[in-house]
Amino acid sequence: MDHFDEFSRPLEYLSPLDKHLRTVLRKNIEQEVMPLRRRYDEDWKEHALIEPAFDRIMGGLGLQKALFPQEYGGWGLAGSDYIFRFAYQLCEELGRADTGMAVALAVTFWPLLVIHLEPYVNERLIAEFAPMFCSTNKAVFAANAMTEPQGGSDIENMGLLKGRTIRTTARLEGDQWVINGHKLWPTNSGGVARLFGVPCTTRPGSSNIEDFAFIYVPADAKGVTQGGPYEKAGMAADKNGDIWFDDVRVPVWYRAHGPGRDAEAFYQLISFGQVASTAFLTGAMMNMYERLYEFVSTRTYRNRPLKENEAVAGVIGRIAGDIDICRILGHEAAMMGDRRNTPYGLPLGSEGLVGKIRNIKDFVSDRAVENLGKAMDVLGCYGPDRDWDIEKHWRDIKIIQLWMGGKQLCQMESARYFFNCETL
Amino acid sequence: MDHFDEFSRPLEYLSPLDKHLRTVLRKNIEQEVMPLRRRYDEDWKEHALIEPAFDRIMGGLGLQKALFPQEYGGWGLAGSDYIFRFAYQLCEELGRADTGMAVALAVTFWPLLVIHLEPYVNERLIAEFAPMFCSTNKAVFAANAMTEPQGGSDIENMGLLKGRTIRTTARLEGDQWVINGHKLWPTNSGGVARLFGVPCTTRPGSSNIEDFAFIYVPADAKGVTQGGPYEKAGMAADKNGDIWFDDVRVPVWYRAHGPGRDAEAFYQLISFGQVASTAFLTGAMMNMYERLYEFVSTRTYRNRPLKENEAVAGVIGRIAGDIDICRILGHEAAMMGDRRNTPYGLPLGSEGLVGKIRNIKDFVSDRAVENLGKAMDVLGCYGPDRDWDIEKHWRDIKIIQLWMGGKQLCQMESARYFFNCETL
Amino acid sequence: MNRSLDYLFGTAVGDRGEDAQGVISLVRQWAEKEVIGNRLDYQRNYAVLFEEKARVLALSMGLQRLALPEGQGGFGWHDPGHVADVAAVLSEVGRADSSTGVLLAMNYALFSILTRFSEGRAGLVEAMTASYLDDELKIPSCALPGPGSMGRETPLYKGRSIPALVESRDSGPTLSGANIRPLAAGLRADLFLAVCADEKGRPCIALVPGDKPGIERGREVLTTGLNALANADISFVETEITRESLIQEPEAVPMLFTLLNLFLGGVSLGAGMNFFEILGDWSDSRVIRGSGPLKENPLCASVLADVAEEIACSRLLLHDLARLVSPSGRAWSLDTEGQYTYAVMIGARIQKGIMRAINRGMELMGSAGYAKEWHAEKHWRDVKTIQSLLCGVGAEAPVKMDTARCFYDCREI
Amino acid sequence: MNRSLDYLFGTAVGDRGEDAQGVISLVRQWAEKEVIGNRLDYQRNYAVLFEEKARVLALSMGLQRLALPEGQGGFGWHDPGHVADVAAVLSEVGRADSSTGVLLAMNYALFSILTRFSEGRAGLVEAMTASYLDDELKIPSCALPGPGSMGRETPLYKGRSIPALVESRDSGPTLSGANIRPLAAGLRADLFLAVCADEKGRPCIALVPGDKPGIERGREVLTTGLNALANADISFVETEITRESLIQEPEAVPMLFTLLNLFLGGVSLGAGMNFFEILGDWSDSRVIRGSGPLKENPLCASVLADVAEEIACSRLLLHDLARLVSPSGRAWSLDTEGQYTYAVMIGARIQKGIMRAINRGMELMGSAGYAKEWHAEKHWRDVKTIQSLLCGVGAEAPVKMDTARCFYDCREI
Repeated sequence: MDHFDEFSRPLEYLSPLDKHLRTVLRKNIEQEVMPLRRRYDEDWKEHALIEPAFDRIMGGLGLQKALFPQEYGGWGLAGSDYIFRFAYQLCEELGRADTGMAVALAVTFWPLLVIHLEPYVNERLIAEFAPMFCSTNKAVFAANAMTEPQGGSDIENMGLLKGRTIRTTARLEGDQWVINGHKLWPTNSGGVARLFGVPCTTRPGSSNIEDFAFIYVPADAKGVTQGGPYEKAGMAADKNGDIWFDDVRVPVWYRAHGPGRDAEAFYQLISFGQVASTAFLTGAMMNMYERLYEFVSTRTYRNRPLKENEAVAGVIGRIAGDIDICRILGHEAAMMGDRRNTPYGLPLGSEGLVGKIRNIKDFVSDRAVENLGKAMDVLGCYGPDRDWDIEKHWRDIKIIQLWMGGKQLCQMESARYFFNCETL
Repeated sequence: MDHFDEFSRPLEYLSPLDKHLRTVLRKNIEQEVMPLRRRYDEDWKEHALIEPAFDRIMGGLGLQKALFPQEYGGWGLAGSDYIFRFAYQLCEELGRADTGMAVALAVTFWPLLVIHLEPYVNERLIAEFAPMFCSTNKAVFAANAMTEPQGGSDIENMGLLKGRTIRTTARLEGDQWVINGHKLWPTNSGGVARLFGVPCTTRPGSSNIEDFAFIYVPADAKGVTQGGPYEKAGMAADKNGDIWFDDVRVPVWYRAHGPGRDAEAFYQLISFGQVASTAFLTGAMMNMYERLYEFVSTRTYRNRPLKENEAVAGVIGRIAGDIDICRILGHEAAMMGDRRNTPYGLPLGSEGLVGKIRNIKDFVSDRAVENLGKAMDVLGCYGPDRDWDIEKHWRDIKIIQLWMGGKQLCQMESARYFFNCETL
Repeated sequence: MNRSLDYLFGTAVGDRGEDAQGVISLVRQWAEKEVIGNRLDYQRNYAVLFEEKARVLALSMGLQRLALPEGQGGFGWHDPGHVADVAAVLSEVGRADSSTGVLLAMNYALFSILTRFSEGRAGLVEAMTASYLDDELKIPSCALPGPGSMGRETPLYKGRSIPALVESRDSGPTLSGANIRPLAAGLRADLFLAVCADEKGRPCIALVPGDKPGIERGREVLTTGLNALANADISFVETEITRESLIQEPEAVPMLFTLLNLFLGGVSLGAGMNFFEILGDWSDSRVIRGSGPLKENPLCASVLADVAEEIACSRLLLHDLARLVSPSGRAWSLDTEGQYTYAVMIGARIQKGIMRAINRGMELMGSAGYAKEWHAEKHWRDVKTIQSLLCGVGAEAPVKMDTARCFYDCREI
Repeated sequence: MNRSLDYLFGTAVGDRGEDAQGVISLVRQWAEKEVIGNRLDYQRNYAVLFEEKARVLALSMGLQRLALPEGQGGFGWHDPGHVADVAAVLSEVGRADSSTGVLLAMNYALFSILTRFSEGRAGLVEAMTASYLDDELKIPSCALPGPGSMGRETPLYKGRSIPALVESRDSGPTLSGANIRPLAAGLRADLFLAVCADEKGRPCIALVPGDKPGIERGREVLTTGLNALANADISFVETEITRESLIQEPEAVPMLFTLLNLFLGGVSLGAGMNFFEILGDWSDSRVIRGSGPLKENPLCASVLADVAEEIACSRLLLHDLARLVSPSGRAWSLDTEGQYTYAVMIGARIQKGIMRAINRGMELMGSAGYAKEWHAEKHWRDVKTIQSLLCGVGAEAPVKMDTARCFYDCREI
């Protein structure tokens, strides 16, 4: 194999943008991110090194505008039939360099998708938020303030819990929503985001999906308090912290779509997030392959290159083989999302699509955790050395396995689909 | 999920025949094979129950003619751009019922492909062999007499060994090839096949690919002796035995293509065999799912259906999830084969295609061995019970992991590709 | 091989008495001479030769008497002090034939339990012992809690359905239960150790002679392995048993699980060790790439290493488990529940380890591993069968629940 | 938790002397009081507090003297009879902080080897002992055979490249080798245990004081874990050492591997046990689905069970390994090669087991497992670092080759 891009992809699926975007993005990443990423860990709090890279990629290249319609200065991709595949390729390329940056960008799309994806389009909010993202060269972030202190994955477990456990409340007063609650851990919190999408309940304790509300809250609204970023094992480019909403008031039209439809539109995010997750992971693994390739070609066992020893080849062959498989599956997952509008596709919110995509994400996560760990071991005493980049990916990607409900929710949602379980 | 057919497939890849063929085949299999398969184990030597099913499916439905051009009474599929996908769907459907039957049918295609696949077409031999397969309602089998006693996987390791270890010799005498040698274990040996494809060497010990010859030998030629079938752990519908060639004479034109081209055409078989293998395995796993579904829905733990217990759901969800993944990968592998004629595809004999498909086959084999074993454990004391069919598949499919060079050759060929190893 | 099995896998000679060493040597001779030396015959004529060789071992060589009380003509290996030795003996048997091993394992579990709860059962113990001293191959069969069926609520043993119920009647305890699947040997069993629930739902063990009125046997079940121990579903239709035959002591059922995990671990380990030997022979004689022996190829060598490692570690863990259960070797003090938990946890791990070893080794043997001729495949089928039987139902899930309950104080799982 | 760690994971009290029990209790108090009780401080101010707490343990409490010869002021735990106790002590240290554990493990390996090969080295042993009795935290650093580099052929230790060469000169043995990566602590080490090859290519161990002329240290290497033990590449530029400091006895290098696998197994096990406790606290307090605690969800319980099982089995195997190495507890008699093979095989398995336990447990803890606040992630990084270091190079491949060589007589791999 001559290049990491030869890892398999379903070639018939590639989106029109694929080649061009990869070229531009890759060049920028190799200039702006790769040379500095080994120093990102110490930059977790300040983002002094990280911010300029974000500005270049999100603002400079304009990726943060990609969803918005062209009439608002965006690229109009939310309306294309390849938005999932676009997101996949973007996240894979970015993930190759730094999964933290990748998730910060992808999550900026996240709350915006709730008002962009047919048939859940909210023109008024699009028009309102477009300038924030489209009329600047600086990076602008959004965040999805989902998780609450009392139960990590519960909110995403919509299929079963239907929002029953949400404690963040939205109360209608006149033409304003009044929001109270405490969220934690969202990507792009810790002071980064300018706009929050906030899943909340209009009737605490209710299992009626109509009482679920998705409301936008500008980060500078009165009553929004953000804590500083958490210190983590890795993923320094992604800040996470606490957010408190204390009688925060936003206009009534900041609710995405209204009773029932909010939950439907929000639920679509889950699969988008899972597809992006597989892309982060595959990108990181592809970079691991590049670094591993160098190591096994230049370091020896029995005075011959490591890769020429059959036993070592067995180990690294399995690692590369898994990457090949994960990339195929990631593209297939993206295609499942893009098939939603075809007569033969599954709707984004269907149990089938959610279950299948969760399954793929779960699988790819496990492969990534396993193979990055194994690659560290191939490097032996150089495995824990930051200069080889593999340990960075190993630390960074572990959280991808854990987020969005983690392994166990993936397992439950796929089991529920495949075996028609009723009480899981 | 309402039906096992909902396991994911790249829907854009489905061949034109897909729906119709699956319907017809499935109906026949459910009538002719499923009801009797639990008694196949005892029928391993006689094939008294198995033969009529073969007659129905291969002769009656005419599947054995599929490769031959229409002018010879065939279906002309070898010339289509979906022969790999056709083979995949066929083998998956059959594998669901009985992987032994599936391999007997697929291997009948095997030696015939050497003279059918562009650009390696031998019109004279096609015309000569067509009547044998196309003008009967009885099942007619071919076999690929590859493996030799001294080194199981060596012949398939063409990339490295280039035929050096082959001991079966072909000597030209006048207008006849004289063949001598000892082969063992081919599918459809043990007295079943009417036609053998025989990889042999025109110069023993040579590593020159020009000295590799692929020669057809009718089973009733003088000097061909077949041993009885071996007794095996499973896969009773596939007979395997020894074949001795003792000064066997065939016409000079029974050599497939001549020096150099024989090896190229033969090498194409490897990937075809691997794609078929993934299909057998996926088919068997899909049937395992059906049976498992019944068990976990009707049997209990803590007096609730097994599938409603989260811990059990975690286990069976992973099993089903793996099937979903394997089916995607199997279709992708088939598509890799069918892409060979497109500008963007890899040639069948290329290191890339061979390595990637071997990797997928290796992966799917491991999943099948693991998951069928796990499914037996889910059934507990019913796991080893033939009535649940799962143990049958578990026994049957183990050989699929082992054949065609087994795991280790898969690992080496994929490592060789991914890491450009030179001495493996 | 240059190094002996005893060197490579250690026989813990230091811990073992001379008696034990003697029995082990004896059984090893039986295994080598009667079975391993005649594999092809044994395979081709399995049903007949199994019976013949098992009789030699159990009757002529006296292994049927191993766990019988000493005072009554047995060897007295029924007490917890002997569990390590019993497991070691069963390993030697398992090297030759797992069915024979499972048969003896059920026998030894039976007498271990019977003598442990002998108080008030002197008559029963004596009668049972006497019958096992006969010159007749005895076939006990265990029926454990396992899968339940939808619509039929049953009492539970740690989540597993208890298949039979016992009622106290004036005439004595009466057993009922339909279509119960024993572990093995149900078709010809002359005694069932059936776990059943009393009126309060408490698990207990009923010892039911196979010829009791009210026992119905279904047709023979065709199975993956352990083929010599023909199985069949059994139903108890108001089967009366004596009061002595009902073991209601709360420790009885956990102890049965503990012993079966330990003993069947021994059997599977033995099968794994013989597979190790078969693979060793094969990798010595097989050539790869027309040059050196297969074992000198590093990738093949790493598969061989996997096999060796799984077997070596399984053996160490089996020995550890025996020490945990045995008061003499006890590493630390565990109560019945602790012992039970370690037994099911390590038991499952040993079965998984041996299965992995065989599955990996077969990869190297290719079709030779699959042909009956090389005997590898029989070990593969037999151990897989034992593994599935020990799971109970739901794969390892119930064992995981047991483990979590003990280690993390879970209460509702 | 209702049950104590000692109950759940057994401390093999029966096998252990009172001395050992005393030291273990002492270290446990240190771990609880100095580190575990002050996790947040310890994390935020790691470099400083590590040093402070390590000094308390090593100097005030005397752990630095544990493996020093008894007659010279040490506790005398350098002999094979003490390896189980040493591993147990290191587990207690590892519960608190792996870096401290690794530091002591290298110290104990050093003195075990030094005293084992003390013949003709009385002066060296005495001097080294004296220096370790000082009130100064000593930092030894091991450099093992590992990856070689293309174009630079080196002598091999079982396939692994030996990074340094030693020449006999008139002035004494002289060491050369460039850019050698030690296991840990290379930056500040005051003594290197460097595996080197003599003129005939035979592996030996050179003990090189850190302040010797001719030692060059590279820049600090930033690493995944063991962050307190700042590492750096070292080069020996014609470094002269005394004849006594060169240990050429053929058993020395296998013994070093054996001890490191055992001792670092102990450290990682300790980290795993503390992770077990952290996870226990977490799964008690965390609610799932707005109702019961997480641990009562069967899927979560099965993850908890995996964690418990991996740790329990790793602990048993570690104890088994110690018995195999120790003449007193020896289960059966293995020569140096046999001990070496079991050590690297079980050593790798223990590291893998603990990593699996932590990785699985983190799945349950979600982001809490990833935040520094909960300390789980530190164990994860530290143990992963130890695992990678012990691999040497090529992941487990070299260990597999060692295993196949011993169990299947492979010669060329």
